[in-house]
Amino acid sequence: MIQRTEQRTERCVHVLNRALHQLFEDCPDTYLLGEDIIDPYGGAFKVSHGLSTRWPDRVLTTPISEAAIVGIANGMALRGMRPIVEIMFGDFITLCADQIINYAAKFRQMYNDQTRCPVVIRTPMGGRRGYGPTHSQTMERLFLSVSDLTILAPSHLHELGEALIHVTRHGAGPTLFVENKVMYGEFHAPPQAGRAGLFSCRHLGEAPLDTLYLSLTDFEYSDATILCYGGMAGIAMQAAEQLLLEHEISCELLIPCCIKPLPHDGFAEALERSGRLVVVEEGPLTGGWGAEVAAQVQERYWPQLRGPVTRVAAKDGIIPCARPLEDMVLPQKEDLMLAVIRAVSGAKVGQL
Amino acid sequence: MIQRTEQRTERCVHVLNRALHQLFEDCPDTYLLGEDIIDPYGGAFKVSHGLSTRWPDRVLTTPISEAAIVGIANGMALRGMRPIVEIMFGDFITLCADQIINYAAKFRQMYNDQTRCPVVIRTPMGGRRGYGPTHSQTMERLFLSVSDLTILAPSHLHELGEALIHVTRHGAGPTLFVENKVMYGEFHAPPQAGRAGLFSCRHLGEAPLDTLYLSLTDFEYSDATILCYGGMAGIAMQAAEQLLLEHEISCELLIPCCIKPLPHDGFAEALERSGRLVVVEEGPLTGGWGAEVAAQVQERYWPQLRGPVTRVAAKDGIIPCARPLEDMVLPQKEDLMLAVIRAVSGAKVGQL
Amino acid sequence: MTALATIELATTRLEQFYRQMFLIRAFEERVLELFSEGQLFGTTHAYIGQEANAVGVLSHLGPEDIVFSNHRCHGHYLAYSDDVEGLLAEIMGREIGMCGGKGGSQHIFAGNFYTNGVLGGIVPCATGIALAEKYKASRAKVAVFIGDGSLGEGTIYETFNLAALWSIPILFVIENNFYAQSTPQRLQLSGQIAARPQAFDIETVHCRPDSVEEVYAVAGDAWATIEEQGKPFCLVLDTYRFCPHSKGDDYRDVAEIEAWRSRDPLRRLANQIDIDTRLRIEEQAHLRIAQAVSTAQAAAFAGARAISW
Amino acid sequence: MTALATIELATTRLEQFYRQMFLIRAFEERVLELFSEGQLFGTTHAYIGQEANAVGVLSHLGPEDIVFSNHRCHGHYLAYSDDVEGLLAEIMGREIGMCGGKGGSQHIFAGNFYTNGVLGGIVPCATGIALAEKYKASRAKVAVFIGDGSLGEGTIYETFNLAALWSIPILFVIENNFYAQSTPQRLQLSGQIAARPQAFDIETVHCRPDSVEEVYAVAGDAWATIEEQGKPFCLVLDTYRFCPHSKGDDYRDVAEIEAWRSRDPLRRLANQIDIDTRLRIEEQAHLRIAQAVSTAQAAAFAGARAISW
Ligand SMILES: Cc1ncc(C[n+]2csc(CCOP(=O)(O)OP(=O)(O)O)c2C)c(N)n1
Ligand SMILES: Cc1ncc(C[n+]2csc(CCOP(=O)(O)OP(=O)(O)O)c2C)c(N)n1
Ligand SMILES: [Mg+2]
Ligand SMILES: [Mg+2]
Repeated sequence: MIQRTEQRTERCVHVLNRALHQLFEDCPDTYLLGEDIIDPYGGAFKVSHGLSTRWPDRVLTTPISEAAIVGIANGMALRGMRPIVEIMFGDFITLCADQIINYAAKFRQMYNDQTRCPVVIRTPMGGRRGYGPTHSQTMERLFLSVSDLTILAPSHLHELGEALIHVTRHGAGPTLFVENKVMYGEFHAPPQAGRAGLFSCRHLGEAPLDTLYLSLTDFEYSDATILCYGGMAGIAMQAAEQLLLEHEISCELLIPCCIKPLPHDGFAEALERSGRLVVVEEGPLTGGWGAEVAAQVQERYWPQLRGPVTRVAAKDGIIPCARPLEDMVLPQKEDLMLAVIRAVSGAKVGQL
Repeated sequence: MIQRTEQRTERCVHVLNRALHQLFEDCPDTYLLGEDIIDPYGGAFKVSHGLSTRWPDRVLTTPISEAAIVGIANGMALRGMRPIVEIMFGDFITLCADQIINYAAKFRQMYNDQTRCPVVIRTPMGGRRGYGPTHSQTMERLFLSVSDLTILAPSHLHELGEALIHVTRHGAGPTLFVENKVMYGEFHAPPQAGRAGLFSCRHLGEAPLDTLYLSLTDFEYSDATILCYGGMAGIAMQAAEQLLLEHEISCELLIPCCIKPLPHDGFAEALERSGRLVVVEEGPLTGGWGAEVAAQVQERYWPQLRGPVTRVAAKDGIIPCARPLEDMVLPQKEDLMLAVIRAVSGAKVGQL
Repeated sequence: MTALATIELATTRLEQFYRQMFLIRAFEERVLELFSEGQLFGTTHAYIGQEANAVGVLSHLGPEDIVFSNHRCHGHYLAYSDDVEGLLAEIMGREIGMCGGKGGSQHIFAGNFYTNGVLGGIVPCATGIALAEKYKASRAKVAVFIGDGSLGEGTIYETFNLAALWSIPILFVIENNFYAQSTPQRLQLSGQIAARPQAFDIETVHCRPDSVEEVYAVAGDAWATIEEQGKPFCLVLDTYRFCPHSKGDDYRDVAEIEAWRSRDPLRRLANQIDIDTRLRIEEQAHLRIAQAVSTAQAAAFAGARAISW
Repeated sequence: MTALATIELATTRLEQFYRQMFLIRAFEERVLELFSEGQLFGTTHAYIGQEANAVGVLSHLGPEDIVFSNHRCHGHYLAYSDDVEGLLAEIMGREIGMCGGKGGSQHIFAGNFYTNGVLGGIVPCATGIALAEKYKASRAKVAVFIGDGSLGEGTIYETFNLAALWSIPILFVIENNFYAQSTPQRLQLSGQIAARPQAFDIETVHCRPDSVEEVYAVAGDAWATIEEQGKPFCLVLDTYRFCPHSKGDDYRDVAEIEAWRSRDPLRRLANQIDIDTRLRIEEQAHLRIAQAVSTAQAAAFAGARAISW
């Protein structure tokens, strides 16, 4: 396979951990609440490691009470603090749905813009670790329709630590900060001097929540645009490389850090060039992020489109424990490649 | 205005009430659980009126414990019963999200198809009653991505009582049964002899969960297809009538009873004729039902489409209490008419 | 302080209590009338009969102190803020309402006063507020009002556990009016209310006060204990609402209602106050409410101008 | 029954207990080994040290009785079903697992045995099952296993309230092993555990059994009370796990672990059983497990064929 050039110095989990340390140092109003987050354990995925040793009063390890923890953080945020909640697995965010939807995300508007509730909820999402149906889900899709809630889901290419710091310090409302589980272990690979591996890279929108725009052909030619986020970024890059090498199909990638509200940065240019969009996400197909993306894109960029927006996602249904089953359910590089090939050749599903 | 011809004999709330009585009579495994559902009160919206007097042991009025009630009903359903839960306001379904998503909708698949959890969750949704930000929402959109969950949201034109009976007796998995609040007070107006008011009507798919296909021009001509459900059906019919009379725009309506999984009945024919789809829903625009509809439709019916699928929905944000504010936020007949006119004239937003 | 001064102070306080309680009662009665007259839209939950709780508990508070209330919040808000005008305009959907007509009856906010119409979830929010104030060392008092029916919500127990574990100074006020909407307590509550916070090691006092002074006294002790110990405290107050749950039907036993009415703390207090003062207070209340109604009626409906949020 | 017969029965029962407890211990140790060997994927929560609870409580049950368990479910499942083969294959992701490899370690189902890996929510589900069986008059016993840490979840209190209100015959077994993952009890639990169900009027017994016979005895009383009174019952069993929470790190005090290990009910029971019998039992267990591993290893991975659901 292709040799990658990015620096392999630090894993994403460590970047996030550093960001938390930085935040705690710089911003005395920052608190972290969550289950099993204090040292020596330092969190189920170790993101909070070392924090409680330095700031024992600001790292609150909690009972297993997802709803109350978020509620308490909401209250703190209402009073000017900058609380961060860690939900141990994203799957459990169902338990705090009421506090997110009917509390955090409603306060500002229903109180007529007289208050703010800038709570940050960090949580790992995603599968590929064999954790099974209740510990592998990609749940951010459930909150795409919640007004006033921002959803960030950085990839290993983003300045994810900066993003976390930014939103915690400056967020005007509640934020769901999605950390892909596989990404934790990946090397942090922010683009350097306009390059991300074999790709040329542009930064669109404002850092650190910028969208990354990647091309293998220096933004000269594009058969299809791939839109993805979080844990799918690496897979999408591999797919794009292989599509170019093996199929002579040139894809550009758009990788937003913020998935809600959906930033349109780069959409016009990319679609002007390619006329085709393939959205890929790790969550299930129906009712996913890709649905909203497809709806917006076909409505706004209709004249540019040469074919329908297509979606690549997990198969609807549970995420099974057994590895081969899990692999069949979650979207793989091959699924994305096939979708791009179909889109480019204009072939219908089943014809290829 | 136009004189309507349908029989105005029974309000929808009464139809649902009769259905529950019928169910309890015919199916001894049916139980109803919910807050304030017993006589003489008979439920906040009176849907369960009279039930507890006849079947005191099978109507379980509960404490204010939405999560536990759904959990208990899940357990009953696992053991072969046919429980129905009433959640007093759909807004509170956030509190039972975990029981719906990580329990009811997972059992069958994660237990390898060895069990079933056919629980029915009935709940009123929607605004236009001045109940404000936490009692007016349209929340079914939050569950569109939940595999194995069926969502029914009949309109006053559907055999809504039959639909409730059917899904309670024969549902293979969990069902969310959405009852629009305004619909409760509307007269039940099922099409009679192929007519629904001024519209010709066809029934597509299997009764009682059929999709209604309505035309003002006997399915001969159509400038645009309007897809809607539940409480928007009446508004869409008025819009269609007015569009024809005042703007000579002919619309066909597709009104499914089942909104998830999305039945495609009639889509091919309707889009073949009109080439344009306007989806309208009472919930907010972003991440709503219309997103999934638009994604599917543009993907599957691309060749038939003359323009993008457009969406009419509530403005993203809270539903305010004050009537004029609420009216501004929720989708009105005029919003739909404007969207159709724009779609037909190919005009961009803002140009009309 | 001389004995006379003490008596005078006490008299003034009773008058003050009466002023507040009567204002709430008259306000709620007027709101229900406005509903029947079709001047209001939506729903409302009146506080009639429970006024002594709000006044007794909140008279210990200043504007820097914090209250989180629920669906039945008008009494708490008036006892806390005396803002008849803002509240009435809000309920009437006017732009000049304290939430610009967006919140309406159950979602109000002003200063340090919060409410939400979804039961249960207010409790962790309020507790988070108290935690924030603890960290800030602001010494602000924090109270949250919980109905007996709301004790069905699990989040409350999650919060009891956390408040006790983390020694969060907050007053949980459980207003035990024996009903949750149409449901009598025996159909929705097992065991004894006080045992619940106690099971989480929260000091709890359960009483059936006959008067606002009694509420004021137990609440005073509660606030003092919180101040002293820096821990949560729970006050369970038996009470009764004389009005229907919201606007609608009321199937409670008439004799039961009458029995409670005969113990009405407002009436009891009225008898302790000299008649002239009383009439003056009542007249003033009616006048303020009437003026607030007129002002609201004259004001623009929220939404007359474009919304922005 | 003659005294001799009683003693014999007792001996047989002790042997039976030992057979079950040893099987669980050996099974869990083998599973942890398989993990270290890289033969397993995902995660697992071993029951090592807590075997007496599952065996003592569930030995009263037949196959028609119902159990709802949690993330730490292997011991409960084996005590209930003795299905070493199905469970191991499931954990190893094989098609022949009792859930076809879909559920894995924490989501298993067979017959009348259920689990779910999301804490808390199993409690209302189990209670609903018990309610259904009550309506059916099936007389099936229903048990749900809850960890002490899971008592943080509010749904459990909602359910306590409902179970007591509706007289739902169910046994809540709280396995109090003093930790929730890495968190010691003092950081996550306020008050006394037993006071919590008691606050909802649920009869509760809290004990620190030294042996499986003791668990068996208190559980027998609990089942009898449930049968007799048709109400919920709560059994709090102090216990300890000798293994890490899941596969990983364990920061508990070594002396604490050793203190509990010296009370290991399995070792205690071993000493009560004659050495030949014991060795035979242990050999058989190892053999069964080894065979189950071989069978699973030889079987197809789930997903080798197309999925259908
Ligand atoms: C989560 C939730 N469930 C149900 C309701 C509907 N509801 C509003 S008030 C009420 C009864 C509340 O009873 P209680 O807590 O005793 O307060 P009270 O009305 O007696 O003051 C109910 C069920 C709600 N607002 N929120
Ligand atoms: C809702 C939810 N929150 C968090 C977790 C993660 N988790 C799994 S086991 C566990 C600790 C459980 O402790 P306890 O209930 O005491 O059971 P034990 O592990 O001690 O047997 C946690 C936090 C979960 N599975 N579900
Ligand atoms: Mg009450
Ligand atoms: Mg434990």
